[in-house]
Amino acid sequence: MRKALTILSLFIILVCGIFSVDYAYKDLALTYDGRQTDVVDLYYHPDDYSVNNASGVAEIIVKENLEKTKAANNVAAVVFDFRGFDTIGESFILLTAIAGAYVILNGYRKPKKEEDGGEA
Amino acid sequence: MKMHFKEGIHEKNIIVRCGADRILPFALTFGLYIIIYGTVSPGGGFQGGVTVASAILFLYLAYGYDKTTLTVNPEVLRINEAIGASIYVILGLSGILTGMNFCRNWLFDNGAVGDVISAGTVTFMGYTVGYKVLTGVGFLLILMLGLLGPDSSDRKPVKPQKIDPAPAPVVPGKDAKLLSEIKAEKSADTNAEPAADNAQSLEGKEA
Amino acid sequence: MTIFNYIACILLIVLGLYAVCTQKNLLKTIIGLSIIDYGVNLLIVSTGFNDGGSVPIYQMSDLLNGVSAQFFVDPVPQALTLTSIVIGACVNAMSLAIVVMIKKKYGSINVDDVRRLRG
Amino acid sequence: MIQHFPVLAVMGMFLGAFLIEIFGSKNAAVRNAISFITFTVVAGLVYALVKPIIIDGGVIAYWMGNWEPVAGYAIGIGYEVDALGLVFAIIAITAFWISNLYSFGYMKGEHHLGHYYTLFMMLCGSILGFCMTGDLFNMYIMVEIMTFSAVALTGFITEKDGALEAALKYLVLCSLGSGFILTGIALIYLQCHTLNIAQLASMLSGGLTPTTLLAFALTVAGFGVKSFMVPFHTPLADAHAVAPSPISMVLSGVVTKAGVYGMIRCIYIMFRAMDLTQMQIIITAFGAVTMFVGVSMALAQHDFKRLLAFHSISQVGYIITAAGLGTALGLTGGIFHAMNHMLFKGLLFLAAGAVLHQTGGVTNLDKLGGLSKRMPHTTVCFLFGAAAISGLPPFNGFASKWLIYQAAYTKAAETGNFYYLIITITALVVSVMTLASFVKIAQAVFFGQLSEENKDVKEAPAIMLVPMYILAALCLLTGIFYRPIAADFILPAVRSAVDVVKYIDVMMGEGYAAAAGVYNMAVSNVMVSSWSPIVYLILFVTVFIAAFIVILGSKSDRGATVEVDPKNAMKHSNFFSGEEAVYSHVGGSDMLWGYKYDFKPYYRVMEELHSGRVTDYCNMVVIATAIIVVFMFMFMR
Repeated sequence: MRKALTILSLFIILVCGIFSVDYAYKDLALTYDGRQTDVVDLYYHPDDYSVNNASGVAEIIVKENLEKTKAANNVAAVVFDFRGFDTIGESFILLTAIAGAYVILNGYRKPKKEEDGGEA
Repeated sequence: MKMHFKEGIHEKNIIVRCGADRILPFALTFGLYIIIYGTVSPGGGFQGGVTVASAILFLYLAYGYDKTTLTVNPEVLRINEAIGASIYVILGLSGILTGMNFCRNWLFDNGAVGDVISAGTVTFMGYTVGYKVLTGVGFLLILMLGLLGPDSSDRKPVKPQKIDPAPAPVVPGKDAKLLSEIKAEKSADTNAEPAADNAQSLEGKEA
Repeated sequence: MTIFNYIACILLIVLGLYAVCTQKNLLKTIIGLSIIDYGVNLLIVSTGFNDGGSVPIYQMSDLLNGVSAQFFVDPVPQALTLTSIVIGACVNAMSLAIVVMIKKKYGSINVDDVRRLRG
Repeated sequence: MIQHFPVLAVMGMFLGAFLIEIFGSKNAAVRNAISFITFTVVAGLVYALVKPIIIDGGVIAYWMGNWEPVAGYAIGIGYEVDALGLVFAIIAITAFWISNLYSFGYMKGEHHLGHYYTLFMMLCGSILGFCMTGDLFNMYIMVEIMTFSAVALTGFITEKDGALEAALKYLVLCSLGSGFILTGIALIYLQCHTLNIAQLASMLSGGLTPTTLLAFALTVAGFGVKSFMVPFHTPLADAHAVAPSPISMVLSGVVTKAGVYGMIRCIYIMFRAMDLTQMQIIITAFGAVTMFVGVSMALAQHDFKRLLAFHSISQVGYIITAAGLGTALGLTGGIFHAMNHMLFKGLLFLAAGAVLHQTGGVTNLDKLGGLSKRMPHTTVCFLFGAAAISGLPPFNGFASKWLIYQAAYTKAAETGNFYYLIITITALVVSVMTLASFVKIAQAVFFGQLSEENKDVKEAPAIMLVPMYILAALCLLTGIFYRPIAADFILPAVRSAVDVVKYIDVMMGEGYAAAAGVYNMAVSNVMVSSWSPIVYLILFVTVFIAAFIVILGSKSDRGATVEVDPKNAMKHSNFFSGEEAVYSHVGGSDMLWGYKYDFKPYYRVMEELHSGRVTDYCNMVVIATAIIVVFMFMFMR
């Protein structure tokens, strides 16, 4: 009974998911359609490209990155500057997880020299 | 299902040790390169940090757990991770100190595009994250490697570990007693370990 | 081509849910969680895909020669994926730590044995 | 300067956590000083925001790194603190401040205490950040920090039986929830190409496409997992039973509220779906089921803290129901109840922790009893909390529950829908059952017979009593002055939850919402809490039923014939004939056994559902998610 319900639910999620991503693929615009933006041209003539009719966040970021952050790597610019606050949170997650693992494992195993090493 | 985490590394193998010796400098250099050139090429703090931290794995494979922990003090790693995180926060706060908002890239105008430090705080944040991740992941690796058993050179006979079997599932019968009541009775004994005694002994351990 | 990407994402997510829901071994439960995570990561990366785009990095050789007519793919989902990957690794680290300790304490990692709290 | 306060509060909390990690792992005094100073400073920063935001009705928009919107797109991460977020942040920081004070006494002598405070402060900082952020992905990150630190703190005392198991269940279920939320975020980005909540609110207004429908369903399910509504509630009950008491307090008082806050933010502001009848029905249905299942499971429990855990699930059900009604009055009741629940449930958990701490780890109700003679202060505090949670008049629980009943009843009267009447009656019945359950606890723990082992239990130390008395005083004060608090503190939050246009305009620039064609929801604006006689009558009947059940329960206990074991017959006989009286402890937890006997089929099903297996719980999550998805796809298109 429970198993059948679970399989049914998974099937429902699968069907609904495929339905919605199918819609997304067919009917939605690309999140960033860069075909009008030749990046070398953008590098030399940034003023030719206006951001006023942007179709998304990414277009503005790509067009404004060079003047505003001067980072050649757009992903690094997004990670550390445009969305730098997320990266702060991300590194905090790492610290939290490590502290949590430390607590749960009851500390790391001491090397043999200190004699009482024992259980981890 | 059998789990082998009672057995540690066999450290006698000279091929592994020589290989690790040769690969280790390259791994470190490559990781540091990924961190340092994060703003101009693929990569960045996280990726490079993890690559550098993999040095711990090489050390472990070649020399075993004890020598690894003697080489790289886990306590130092743990504290340095928090220091790295603090530096990141302070870099963010420096934006406020210069009169802008938090996380402001107030240094961005120093150099041409393509220079390593052209991107201002982006670069330094990348380095900080790299530092934080290499210490953090290194510490995590030591933490996890510590679960493996003692190294093969000085392995003692492993005592059979005491297994505390879980209570068998109880099928509710016809009597009025609910499952939770039975459970409560069973867990009552295990629940009642005195916290005070525990605390005393643990206090000693901490200090 | 990316429609297969999207469908694969949903399939991976559902597969992970299936593993979490049916597997009795706690390690397999964690593997299921990881599979869900990979599915979501694939979904996010596919979001920014654009046929023919290059990596969103200014390549110095191209810039100095000033020739190539290339365009970037969306950099934002890549940044999000980086974050998401780290989170997935953290989930793995913590859950594996817990499972190791459960194995030590309970002597088993079968879900039927790890059920002292119930009712 | 004031606009920096939110980010300074969050980052100050994290910085304090790192300082403890660096300096405080050895020295207890340094550790306690750092944590106390950090919590006090951050609380000051948060309270300083009350003046500009709640009293003056402003909204602080703060762009990280000065990345202000370009061409109508929010390219950076923004903090947006409106009254709704600030009220939840104040709830959080108050609970954490008190819990931190209590931890000094309670956690003394545990090992790895440096990490305890680090994780504790990470939890606090993440919840503050969660309440103040205006960015969807940042919200997800904060949820993740919250999950990890909560998991680690749940399993903190690893020696305790079942701690690791509870932590694992918590982690697995919450990771599923996070996965749902992240999938929803990816789908929303696919549709809208942005991640700012204010901008999404303006973009999602023009009806839902299949993509955003799935995203909506998954986000609601994900935040449902985070708020532990039934059927996602199972890990919470386990976690409370094994976590240290200060952690139980913040888990039930703040972490579940964070989930509710995420849900309100998502439904009211981001998708603006709360004026749809279908949405109201599904949310109130989940809320009502949560209320009922929580309290009925609580009646059958034998563990002090596990019982309280089921009560906190039940009270979260109240909040979800109230928020799901979609009226201003309902939301007022819901947020007010969220605040009150933090106060009284925190008080109850702290009292339970004091009992646990002083008796050496006993939480089984059968083993306790008669502690009022030994721990009078704890007993007084507990009775305050019990009266508040059961909704007795001078306390705060009464005020907020009253608002919720009234909102549900008004909704039923307005729409003429029989369904809302059922919701009202469920809420009343649940309140009665709550009272019955607390009579049972009071009898089993504080009154009744003092057991042999607890003969020389002492009163809890002052450092633990002070937080309890603070909370007890707050319970009484918010109950007496409920009207100004509801009108001046909660009502601005409700207004900001309903006023989407202002939320968008502050963040994205004046006139943005009008350009996008966003209007405010049609939410009925009945705000005056009047004393309707019919509702009063219902309350009277309820109290009568409560008294009846209590009397019945206690009578049946006393009048039951006991099968006497021949070996022990001596001590039950009237004449001891020179024999010394043998001590036998009478457990107090079976006071309601008659009720349980009558509802045996129901409890058998519940036992099946709460089987303790992770897989079964995951099945429940998946099935409930599928129900939400199907509901959305069928009725919301």
